[in-house]
Amino acid sequence: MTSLAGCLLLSAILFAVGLAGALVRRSAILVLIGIELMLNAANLNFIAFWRYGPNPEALTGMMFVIFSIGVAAAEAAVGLALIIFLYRNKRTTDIDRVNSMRG
Amino acid sequence: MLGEGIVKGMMETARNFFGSYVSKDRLTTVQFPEERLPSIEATRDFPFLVYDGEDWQAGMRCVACQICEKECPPKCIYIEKSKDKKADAVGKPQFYPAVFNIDVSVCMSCQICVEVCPFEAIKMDNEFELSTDDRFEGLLWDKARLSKPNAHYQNIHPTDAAASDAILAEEKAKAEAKTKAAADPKSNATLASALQTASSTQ
Amino acid sequence: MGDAADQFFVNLLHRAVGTLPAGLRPILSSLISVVAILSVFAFLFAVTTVLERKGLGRIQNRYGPNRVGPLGFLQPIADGIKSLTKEDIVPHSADRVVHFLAPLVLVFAAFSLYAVLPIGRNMVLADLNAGVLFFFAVSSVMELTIFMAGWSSRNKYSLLGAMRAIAQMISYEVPLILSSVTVVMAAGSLSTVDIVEKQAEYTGFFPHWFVFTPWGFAGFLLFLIAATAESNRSPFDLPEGESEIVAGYYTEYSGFKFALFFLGEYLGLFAISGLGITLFLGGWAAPFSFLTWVPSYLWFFAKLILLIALFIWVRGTLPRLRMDQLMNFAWKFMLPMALLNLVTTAVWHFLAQGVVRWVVCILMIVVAYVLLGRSLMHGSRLEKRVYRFAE
Amino acid sequence: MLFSIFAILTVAGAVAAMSFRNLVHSVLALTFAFAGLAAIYLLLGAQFVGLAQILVYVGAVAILIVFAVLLTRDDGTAPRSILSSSWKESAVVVLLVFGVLAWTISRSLVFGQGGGSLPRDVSMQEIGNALMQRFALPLEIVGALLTVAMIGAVTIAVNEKEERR
Repeated sequence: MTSLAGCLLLSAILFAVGLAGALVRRSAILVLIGIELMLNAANLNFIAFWRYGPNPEALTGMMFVIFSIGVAAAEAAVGLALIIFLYRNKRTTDIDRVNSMRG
Repeated sequence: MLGEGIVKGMMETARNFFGSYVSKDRLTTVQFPEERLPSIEATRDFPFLVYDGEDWQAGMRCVACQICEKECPPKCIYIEKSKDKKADAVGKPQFYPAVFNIDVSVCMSCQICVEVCPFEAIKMDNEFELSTDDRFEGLLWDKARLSKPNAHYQNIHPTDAAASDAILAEEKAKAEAKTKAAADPKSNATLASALQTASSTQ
Repeated sequence: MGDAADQFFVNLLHRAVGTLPAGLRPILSSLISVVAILSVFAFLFAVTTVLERKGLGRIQNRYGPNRVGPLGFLQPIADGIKSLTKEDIVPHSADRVVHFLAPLVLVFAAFSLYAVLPIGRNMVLADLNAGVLFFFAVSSVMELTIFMAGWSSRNKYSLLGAMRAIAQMISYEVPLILSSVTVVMAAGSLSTVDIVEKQAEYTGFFPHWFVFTPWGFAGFLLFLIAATAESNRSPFDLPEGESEIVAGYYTEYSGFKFALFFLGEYLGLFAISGLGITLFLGGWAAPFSFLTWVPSYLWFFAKLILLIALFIWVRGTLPRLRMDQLMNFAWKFMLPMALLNLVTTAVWHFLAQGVVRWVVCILMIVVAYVLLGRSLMHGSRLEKRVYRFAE
Repeated sequence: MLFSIFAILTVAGAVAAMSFRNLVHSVLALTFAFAGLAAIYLLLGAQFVGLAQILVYVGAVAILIVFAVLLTRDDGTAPRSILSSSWKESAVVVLLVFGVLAWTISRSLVFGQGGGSLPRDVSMQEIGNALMQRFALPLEIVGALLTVAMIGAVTIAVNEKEERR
């Protein structure tokens, strides 16, 4: 059932799973993983709309995904640097225990 | 410049590679079962029992004194004394080993049995190809497997064999002199001089 | 006549597939090709293990294996039987699933690398539009399998080896890709088939291989060094440095799984050599125009075997690097050199044909090489070492 | 058909990644999900994106996360539960979000509509030309962003020594 609706449904499921991981789990690294998954769900939407959209020749959706992948790499690097910084200061990556404003 | 050393090294290994096909003396490997290095005299592997003469049972020097059995660090020697006696190399009636076993899978070739033997009966061999597919019976050597003639000993360790023969000859001479002195009390002086020479040669 | 020999296997495949019902043809055609690639390169792996041991032996003035079969060439069969009959030991606290998956995924990834390598004219499994990208994407999966192996073994040495391997492979992936990008720029295509066809032309009898240009030569050397590091071969064999960390990430592997790792490593080496041949050495193209009658796949394999021999030669010569030397070399020499090589390629592309562009490009590369080499060596004392106590 | 298989595998990988207790297992499941997504991209005719997905996510992001997992070992005093303290509220939010998304998709015009005709394969040249001409500015901006992010990541992660001084 390769269709736009199928892609959108898959993307919605992935987004929900990623959101669940980011909100429900207590590990900061898992939060980051969840965010990566949500980003991928969005990418899938772009590709699906590019593929089934009215004007696939324009390549706009595909370009957006290419840039989004590049940005995701940067995002992961910064996010993990933050997590490592957090770990250095607090000796934990548990977001429930990182609840003070002063670092 | 960067990379110079790499090129130099590569040339060196290339020279080795091709040289090994051209000049045979580069290859120091001795391809063992077909080619062998001559055994050097100092080689010592596992012990064996020396016998004199032709018959290994009659000529066995071992008198089953069991010193080696007691001294052996890994306890690989097992001896059972005989009930009867037979004449030894010197001619004195002695016990002989009814059973003499060495477990060469346990033996560590320390040579202590050789050092402690007062009868020059156990010596080190140079045999080293001992692999067998039976690790229990095949590596437990009995009296028959262990006995080798004195000629073999003279062959593999000529210097040591000569020394050991000299000791035995002297003991024999001493014993003969003793019996002679016992028969003829007047020759006590000869016995004394014989003892003196014996101690000086030792 | 030459063409018939050249296309022999292609025609054979068409003939064989032609007898089948039309619906099955594409699947069966690729299935047969996959089986052919598997068997050919697995056989090459077996031969290479013997040749490598013999070659290393000769370099060290030894014979090498010469007992099993004629001249020792049945040694791989003996080794295979041995590794198959060995006990498969999994450490008690190991992560069993990941431990089991790692070698399988590695070998699978290594084999799928061959999908985009044109091993002869019209002899490529999948002519992907982005073939070179596919190659690098799949080879990046191999890094993950190495981590899986090292982590799941629950062994200090395994984890250290895996970490070393990943650090090394990420560092050298950058110059590897950048040096390949020069070829992509020059050929104007990411498809391996197109790249080879661009090189299968001749001026007089001289081929248009990319290695015979200043940037191509520099790129080839960079590619070769980075490929050595990517396939964890000496002098970049720190991840499995047996004198330091036992056997690195496959310390806890035994029997058939170890053999799979071994296979995966060699397949990775062949694949990356094949990519080097495709990108720089003209793929299946003959070295001279008057030799084009020789079947194309023979040229590919001749080049492959020459490159493997070079790798063996290097292994027999160079000692292992230290970790800091490895990293310095990657980031302070390889990376800037690859970037400057990119610039040189662009300059080459935009200068008119003639002597001028040769001179300019050679100058650019030589100056960059000398300066970067100086700065890399700067601070390291290279005078004759004085031994205070050992003389 | 193939799409459903890959979709199921991807979702399974994602769910597994979110529910494993061991973070390294999570990352491995995540790479599986990424690979599944890459396969879906290939199915949809976006070859370049699919391969870039594998190269970046499996080859770089997953390795990065793995390094972070190994560098941040918890001290063992963490509570046994892997769920955060506010998980009930979060679960409601997640269900709400999914409900809204699913409702929107089901009510939209595209639902139940068959797949369109597959556009011809996009060649690398087209992508390259688009990147260099129409999308040159975004490309430059992404390049600048990556540089800034790299420098930022390094400065965040490396200033330990300065603090100790």
